[in-house]
Amino acid sequence: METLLNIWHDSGLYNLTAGQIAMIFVGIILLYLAINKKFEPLLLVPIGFGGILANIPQAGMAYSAVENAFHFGGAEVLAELALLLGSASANIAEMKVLYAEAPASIKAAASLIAQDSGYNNGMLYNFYSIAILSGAAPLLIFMGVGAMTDFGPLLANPRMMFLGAAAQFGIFATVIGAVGLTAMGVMDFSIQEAAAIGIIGGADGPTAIWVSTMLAPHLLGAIAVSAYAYMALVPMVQPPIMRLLTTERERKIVMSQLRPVSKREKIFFPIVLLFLVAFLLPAAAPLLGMFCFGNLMRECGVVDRLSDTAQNALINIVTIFLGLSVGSVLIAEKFLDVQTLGIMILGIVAFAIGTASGVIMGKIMNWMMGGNAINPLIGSAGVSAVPMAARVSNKLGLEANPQNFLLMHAMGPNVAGVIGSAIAAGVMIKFVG
Amino acid sequence: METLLNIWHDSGLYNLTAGQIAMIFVGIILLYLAINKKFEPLLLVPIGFGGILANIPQAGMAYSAVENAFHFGGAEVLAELALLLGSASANIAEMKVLYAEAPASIKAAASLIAQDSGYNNGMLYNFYSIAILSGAAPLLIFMGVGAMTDFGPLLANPRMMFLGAAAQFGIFATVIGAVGLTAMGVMDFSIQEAAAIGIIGGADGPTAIWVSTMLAPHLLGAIAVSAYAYMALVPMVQPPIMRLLTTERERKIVMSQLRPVSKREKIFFPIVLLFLVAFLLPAAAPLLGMFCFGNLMRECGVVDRLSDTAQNALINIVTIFLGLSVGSVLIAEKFLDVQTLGIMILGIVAFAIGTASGVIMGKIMNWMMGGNAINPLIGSAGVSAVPMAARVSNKLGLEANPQNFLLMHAMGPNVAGVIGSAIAAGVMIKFVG
Amino acid sequence: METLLNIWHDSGLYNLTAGQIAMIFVGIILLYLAINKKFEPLLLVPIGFGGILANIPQAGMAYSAVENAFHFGGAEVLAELALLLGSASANIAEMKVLYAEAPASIKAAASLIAQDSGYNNGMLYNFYSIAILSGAAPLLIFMGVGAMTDFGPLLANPRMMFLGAAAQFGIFATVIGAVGLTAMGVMDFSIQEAAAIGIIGGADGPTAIWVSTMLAPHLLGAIAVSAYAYMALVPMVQPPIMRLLTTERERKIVMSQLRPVSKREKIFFPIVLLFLVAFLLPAAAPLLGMFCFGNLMRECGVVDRLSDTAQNALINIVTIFLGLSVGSVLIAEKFLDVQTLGIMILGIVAFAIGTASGVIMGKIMNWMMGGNAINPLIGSAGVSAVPMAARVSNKLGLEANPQNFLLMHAMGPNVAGVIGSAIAAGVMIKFVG
Amino acid sequence: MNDIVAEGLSLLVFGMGFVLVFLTLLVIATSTMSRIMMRIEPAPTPASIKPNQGTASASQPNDQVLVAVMSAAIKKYRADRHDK
Amino acid sequence: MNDIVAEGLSLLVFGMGFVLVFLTLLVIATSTMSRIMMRIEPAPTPASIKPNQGTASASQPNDQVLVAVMSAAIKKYRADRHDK
Amino acid sequence: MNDIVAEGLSLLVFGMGFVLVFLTLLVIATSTMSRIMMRIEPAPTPASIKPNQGTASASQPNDQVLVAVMSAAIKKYRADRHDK
Ligand code: NA
Ligand code: NA
Ligand code: NA
Repeated sequence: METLLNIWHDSGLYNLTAGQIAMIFVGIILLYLAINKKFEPLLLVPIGFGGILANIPQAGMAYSAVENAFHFGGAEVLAELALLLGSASANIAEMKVLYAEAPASIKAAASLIAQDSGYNNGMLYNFYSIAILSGAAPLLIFMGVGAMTDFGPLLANPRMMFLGAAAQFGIFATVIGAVGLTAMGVMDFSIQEAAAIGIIGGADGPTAIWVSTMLAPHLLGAIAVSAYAYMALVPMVQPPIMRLLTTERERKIVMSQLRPVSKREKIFFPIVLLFLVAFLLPAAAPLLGMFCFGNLMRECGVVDRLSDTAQNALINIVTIFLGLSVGSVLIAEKFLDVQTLGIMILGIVAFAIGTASGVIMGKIMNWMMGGNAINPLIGSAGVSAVPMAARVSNKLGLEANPQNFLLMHAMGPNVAGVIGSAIAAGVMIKFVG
Repeated sequence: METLLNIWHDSGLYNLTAGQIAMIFVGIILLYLAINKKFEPLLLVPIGFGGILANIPQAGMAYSAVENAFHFGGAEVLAELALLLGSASANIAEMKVLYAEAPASIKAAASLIAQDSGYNNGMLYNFYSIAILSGAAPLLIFMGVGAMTDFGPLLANPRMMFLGAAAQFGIFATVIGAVGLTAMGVMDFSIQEAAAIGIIGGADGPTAIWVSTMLAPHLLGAIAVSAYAYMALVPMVQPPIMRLLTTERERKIVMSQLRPVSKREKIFFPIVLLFLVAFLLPAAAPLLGMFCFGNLMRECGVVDRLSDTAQNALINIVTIFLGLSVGSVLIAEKFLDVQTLGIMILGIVAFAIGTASGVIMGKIMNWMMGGNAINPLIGSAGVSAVPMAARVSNKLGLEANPQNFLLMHAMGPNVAGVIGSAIAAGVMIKFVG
Repeated sequence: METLLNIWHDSGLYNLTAGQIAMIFVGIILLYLAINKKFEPLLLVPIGFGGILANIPQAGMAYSAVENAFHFGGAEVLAELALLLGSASANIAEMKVLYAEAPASIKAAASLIAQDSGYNNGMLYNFYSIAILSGAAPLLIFMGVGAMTDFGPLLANPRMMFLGAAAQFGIFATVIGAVGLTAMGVMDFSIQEAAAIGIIGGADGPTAIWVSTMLAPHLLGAIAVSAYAYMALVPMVQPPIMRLLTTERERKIVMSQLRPVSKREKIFFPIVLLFLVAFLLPAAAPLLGMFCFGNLMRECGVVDRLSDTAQNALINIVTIFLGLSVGSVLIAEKFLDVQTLGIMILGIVAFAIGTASGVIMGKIMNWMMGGNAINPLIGSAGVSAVPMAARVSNKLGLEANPQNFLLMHAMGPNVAGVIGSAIAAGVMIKFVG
Repeated sequence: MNDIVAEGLSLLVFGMGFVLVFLTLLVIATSTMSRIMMRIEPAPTPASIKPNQGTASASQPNDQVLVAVMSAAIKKYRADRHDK
Repeated sequence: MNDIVAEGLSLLVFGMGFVLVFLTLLVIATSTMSRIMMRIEPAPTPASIKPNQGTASASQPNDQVLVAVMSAAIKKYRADRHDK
Repeated sequence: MNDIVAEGLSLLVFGMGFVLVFLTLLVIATSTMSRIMMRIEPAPTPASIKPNQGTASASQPNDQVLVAVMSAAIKKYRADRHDK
C-alpha cells in the first residue's frame, strides 16, 4: 500500500505544476504549428518536443546535476551545497541565487558534490551544454547553410546587397522599441536583452540563437521560438506591407535577366567576404567565417564529399541536438514572463519594419536607376528567411504581371540579408557584449 | 642488446596475462558469432573487436588516465596519488580501492595528477565516457529505433499490447531467480544487480545497457553481451517453448486482416505514449521520450531529413561508439567471474519465461475472445527482439498452416514489447535505483 | 566620434600584425594549392581556411579561454591570473611561460578564472581539443581509411610487404637528418621533434598528426601541412628518382597476374594484423587497431551500414573538424620559425629517400627472384600516399611498355606502406615518447 | 525469508503490476485516440500500413515504371551536367 | 532622456551605419573582384547559374537520356555484383 | 659524437629493424593464414579482386542491364509512392 502511495507521490501527475502544464501546452502548440501549419518544422518539431520533455515533472531531463540536487536532494546533499555556497539557511531559493552568482570554480565543485550524491545532468542539459553553451551548434548550422547557399544571383547584381542592408533596419528599430518600452516602464529590458531581441528581426534562426546565447541566455527560449515562428509567418506578414508601400506600376516592373556568373567568381566571393569581416568586424568572424567556409566547400568543387556531409548528415545531426536544446530552456520560470510577451510583440514588429525598409530601399534604388530597373517587391526579401521571402516577392510579382518571374532577382537580397543580419549580430556583440 | 630486451619486456606477448588471453578469446567468439552466425552483428562486431582492443597488454586503451598511472606509473606519480588518496602504503591494490570509493573531487584531482605525469585516458575509455557514462548512446539509439518503428500494426489492434505486457514477466521472474540464487548462497547479487540482469529478458539492447549503466555498471559487459547474444538466439530458443504450449489447432488460427491505420493516428500515438509516461512513470521518460521523439519525426512527415539521419548516419555512428565502449568493459577482472556465468544462465531463463508468458497470455486472450480470434503464436513476439521474434511467430504459423501469415499480427506485440520493457526499466530504476 | 574610433581600434585592420598577415598568406597559398592544384583538397581546404580564421585579429577563434584572457583581459583578470600562476610582475609574457609549465590543476583553475571574467574558448580551440588533443580524430580517420582499403592485392602477394617496409627507411633517414642538422648547429631539434618530423616521410596524414600530437605538439601545424602537401607532390617528386634508379629493361618487366583472393582471407587479415600488433608493438595498437576495425567492418559483410557510415558521414565529419583544428595551430609564433623551414626541407628529403629505398628494395627482390618477376617501379608505391603513388608506378610502367599495367601490383606495397608507417609511428612513440 | 527475496518479490508484484496497468491504460488511451481520429477523418487511406517485407507484388504497370526510369535518368543526366 | 534610450539610439545609428558601410564595401569589393575575374576569364559559361527550381525544360535529347539510363544501370549492376 | 646523434642512430637501427622484422612476420603470418584458408575453402571465386579503376569492359550482357534498370526503376517508383 505504501509502495502504491510512493508511486503516486513520485508520478508526474501528482507533481505537475501549473507552470509545467502551461509549458507542455506551449510545446504542443509548437508541434501543431510545425506539423499542421508547416512552420519551420525542422526546428520547431525538436524544439516543441524538447519543451515537452523538459517539463515532465520529476524527470529532470533539462536540469544540471546541481539543479537536480536542489530539486530532489535530501537534507545531506543540500547541507553540503549550502556549506559550499555559503548559505546559512540552506534555503533552496537562496542557494539557487547564490549558485547563479558563484564563480565557475564553486559551480564546478557544486557539480561534483551533486554527482557524488547520485544526481546527474539530465540528457537535455547535456545536449544544451554541448550544442549551445559552447556556441558550436549555431556555427555548424551556419556552415551547413553556407554550403547550401548559391551566391550566383547576388554576384550577378551585387547592388542587391543594399536591399539586404536596408532590411536590417528592422533589427535596430526593434532595439529602440525595446529600450523605449523600458524607458516608459512597460517592460524592463537591459540593452543586452534589447539587442538580442532585435536580432529576431534578422529572420535568421542560428544568428538569433548565437547572439542571445552571448547577450541574454535567459531569453534564449523565447527568442529562438519567436525567430523560427515568425520566419514561418513571412508569407502572411509581408504581402500586406509590400502592397501598401508599392504602386501597381512598380509591382509590374520586369527586371532584366541576370548575367551568368563564373565558377571562379563564386569561389572568390566567400574569401572576399571573409576578408572584409576579418578586417572590419572580427566579432562577426565566427559566424560569417563558418558560413564562408561552408560556401567555399560548396563552390570550390574539390571537396564535394565534405560539402555534401555539411549539407546533410552533419547539419541534420546538429539540428536535432540544437532543437532539443532550445526546447530544454522552455521552462516556466524563464518562459512564462511578461518579457516573453514583449519579445513576441517586438519580434513581429521587427519583421514588419524590416520588410518595409527593404521595400522602401527598393523604391529608392529604382528611382535612382531611372524608375524601371528594380522591382521594389524584391526589397522585402532582404530580411533573409531564405528562400521563403524570395518566394513571396515572386508571388506578388506574378500577381501583378503573370510573366514577371522575380524569384532569381529576389534571391540576391535574400542571401544578402543573411550576411546583413550576421553583421548586425557582430555589431551588437561588439557594442554591448 | 638492452634495447632489444626492452622491446621484448614492453611487448604484448611478454606481458600477456591469462585473463587477457581468456578475454581476447571471448572477443573472438563474439566476432565469430557475429560474422559466421549473424548474431546481431551490428553490435557484436564492435563489441567483440572492442573487447580484443581493451585486452591488448600495455596499450591501456580501455583505461582512464588514473588507471593507466596505476598500471604503468613510476614511483613518483604513485607517491603523489597515494598522498591524494590518503594511502599510507602506496600499495596499488589499496589505492585502487580508495580511488573507487573517493568522492568525485578527489577523482578529478587524481586525473589531473595522472595527466601531469603523461598518462592519458585510453581512446576506448574516452568513447565509454561519452557514449555510456553520460547515458547518451542508448538514448540516441532509442531515438533511431523510434524513427524506424512502424506502430501501424499495433494501432490497428491495440489489445496486442497485453501480449507485450505479459512477456515482460520474464524480466521480473529473472529478478526472483537472481535473488533466489543469492538467498540460497549460490550467487551473490544485490537487488540492483538482480534488476539489471532481469532486463536482459526485455530483449532490448539499449534498454539493458541504459539500466545496467545506472544500477550495476560493473556488470555492463556481461549484461550487454548476454542481451545481444540471446536476442540472436530467439529463433532457436522460442520455437520449442511455443510448440510445447500451443495445440496444433491454436497454431492454425488465421487472424482477421488488420484495419488500415490513418497517418493522423500514427502521429498522435507517440504523443499519447509520451504523456502517459510523463504522468505515470517519469523515470522512464528519457528512454521512452527519445523513442517517441524518433517516432514522431518518422510519422509527422515534415522532417523527413531529420528522421532519415536519425535512422542512418546518426544511429550508425552511435552504434560504432556504443559497441566499442561496451567492448571496452570486457576486461578479465570484471567479466571472468562467477557472476557472469549466473548472468548468462539467468538471461536465457528470462527469455524462455518471457516467451512462455507471452504465449500463455495469447491463449488466455484467445479463450476470452471465443477461441478463434488470436493465434497464441504471436504472444512470443511480445519479448520484443524486433523483428526477429515476429518472424519466428510467422514461421511457426506457416508450418501449421501454409496460408497463415502472422507477420503483421506479430509486429503489434513485438513493438509493444519494446514499450513494455522500457516501462519495466523505468520501474526498476524508480524502485531500486 | 569616440565610438567610431573605438570601432577602428577594435577592427582587424588596425590590429593586424605582420605575423598574422604572413599566416593569412600561408592560408591562401594552401587554399590555392588545394583548389587550383588539387593538392589533397579534402584536408588542405579546411586546414587553409582554418589557418585564415585562426589569424583574424581580435577574434581569438584559435585561443583557449586563458589565452584570450591574456590577450584581451583587463588589469583585474590579469591580476587574478598572476596570483594563481605566482607571477610577481603580472607581465603577460612571463605569465604565458608560467602557464605553459603549470600543472594541470593550475591550468584548470586558470581556465575557470578566465571564464568567470567572460573569456571563452574560441570555437577552433574547442574543435582542436576534441579532435586532436584527445587523439580521437586521427584514429577515427584511420578507421575510415581501414574501411576503404582493399587488402586483396597485398594478400595475393604478401611479399610486397617488404617494399612497404623498405620505403619506411625515408622516415628513419630523416630522423638522422634532423639530428645531424642539430649536431651541426644548423637547427635545434630534440629527438622527439626529429622523430615527429621523420613520420612525414610515411606519407600518411593521420599517422603524422597522431605522432606529432604526442611527441611534438608545437610542430603539429608545420608537420601536418608538410605531410599533406608532399603527399600531393608525389607525382612530381617520385618519377625522376624512379627513372634514375631503374633501367629501361627493369621498367618493362610485366608482372604475372595476381591470384584471386577469397573473402575469408580478407576477413582474417585484419585480425592477424591486429594480433601481431598487439603482441609485438602495443604502442601502435590504437592506430592499427582502429584501422583493422574499419577493415574488418568492410570485409565481414554483415555490418555494411556501419562500414558505409565509417567511410562516408563519419570520416567526412571528422575530416572537417580535423582540418579546421590543424588550421587553428597555424599561428605566427609557432609556424613562422626556422624550424618550419627545416621541416619542409626534411620532409621532402624523407619522401625522396623513401621512394629510393622502395625502388632499390624492388630491384633487390627482383634480382633474388631471377630478374624478371618484380618490376622495381612498384617499390616507390611503398611510401603509401594511397592511391597516388600506385598510380605513379602504373604511369611509369605504361611509359616503358604500353601493355604494362602495374596498378594492381603497386596497390600491394601501397597499402603495406600504410601499415609500415603506422608501425614506425609506434616504434617512435615507444622509444622516445 | 531473506530480505533480498522480499525485495525481489515486491519488485515482481509491483513491477509486473505497473507494466500491466500502464499498458492497459495505453490500450485505452490509444483506442480512444483512434476512435476520435476516425470520427474526425472517417476514411483512412487503405495504403497506410507500410509493407516491411516487400510483399507487394512486382506487377506494377509498365508505363509507370517507364516514367520512373525516365525521370530518374533525366535527373541523373542533369545532375551530371551540373557537376561539370 | 533615459540612459538606456541613449544607448539604444547610439546602437541604432552606429549599428545601422556599420551594416550599410559594410555592405557597401562588400558591393565594391565584389564588383571589383568580378571585374578582375571577367578580365582573366572573359567568357563565363552560360550554364553557371544553377537552376534551383527545376525550371529547365524537360526536353533533353533522348539519346543523352538513354546514355544516362544505361550508364546508371550498368553502374548499379556492377555495384550489385560487387557486393556479392 | 653528439648524444642526440647517438639517439638518432639507435632509432634508425632499432626502428628500421623493427619495421622489417614486423613486416616479415606479417608476411609469414599472412601467407600461413592464406594457405590454411585455401586448404579449407579450395577454390576462391575469381571475381574477388575488386576493380578500382573501372577497367572492366562495358560489354555487360544487355538483358542483365535491362533487369538492373527495371529493378532500380521499380524500387524508385515504390519508394516514391511510399513517401506520399
Ligand atoms: Na537577415
Ligand atoms: Na521487450
Ligand atoms: Na607509409
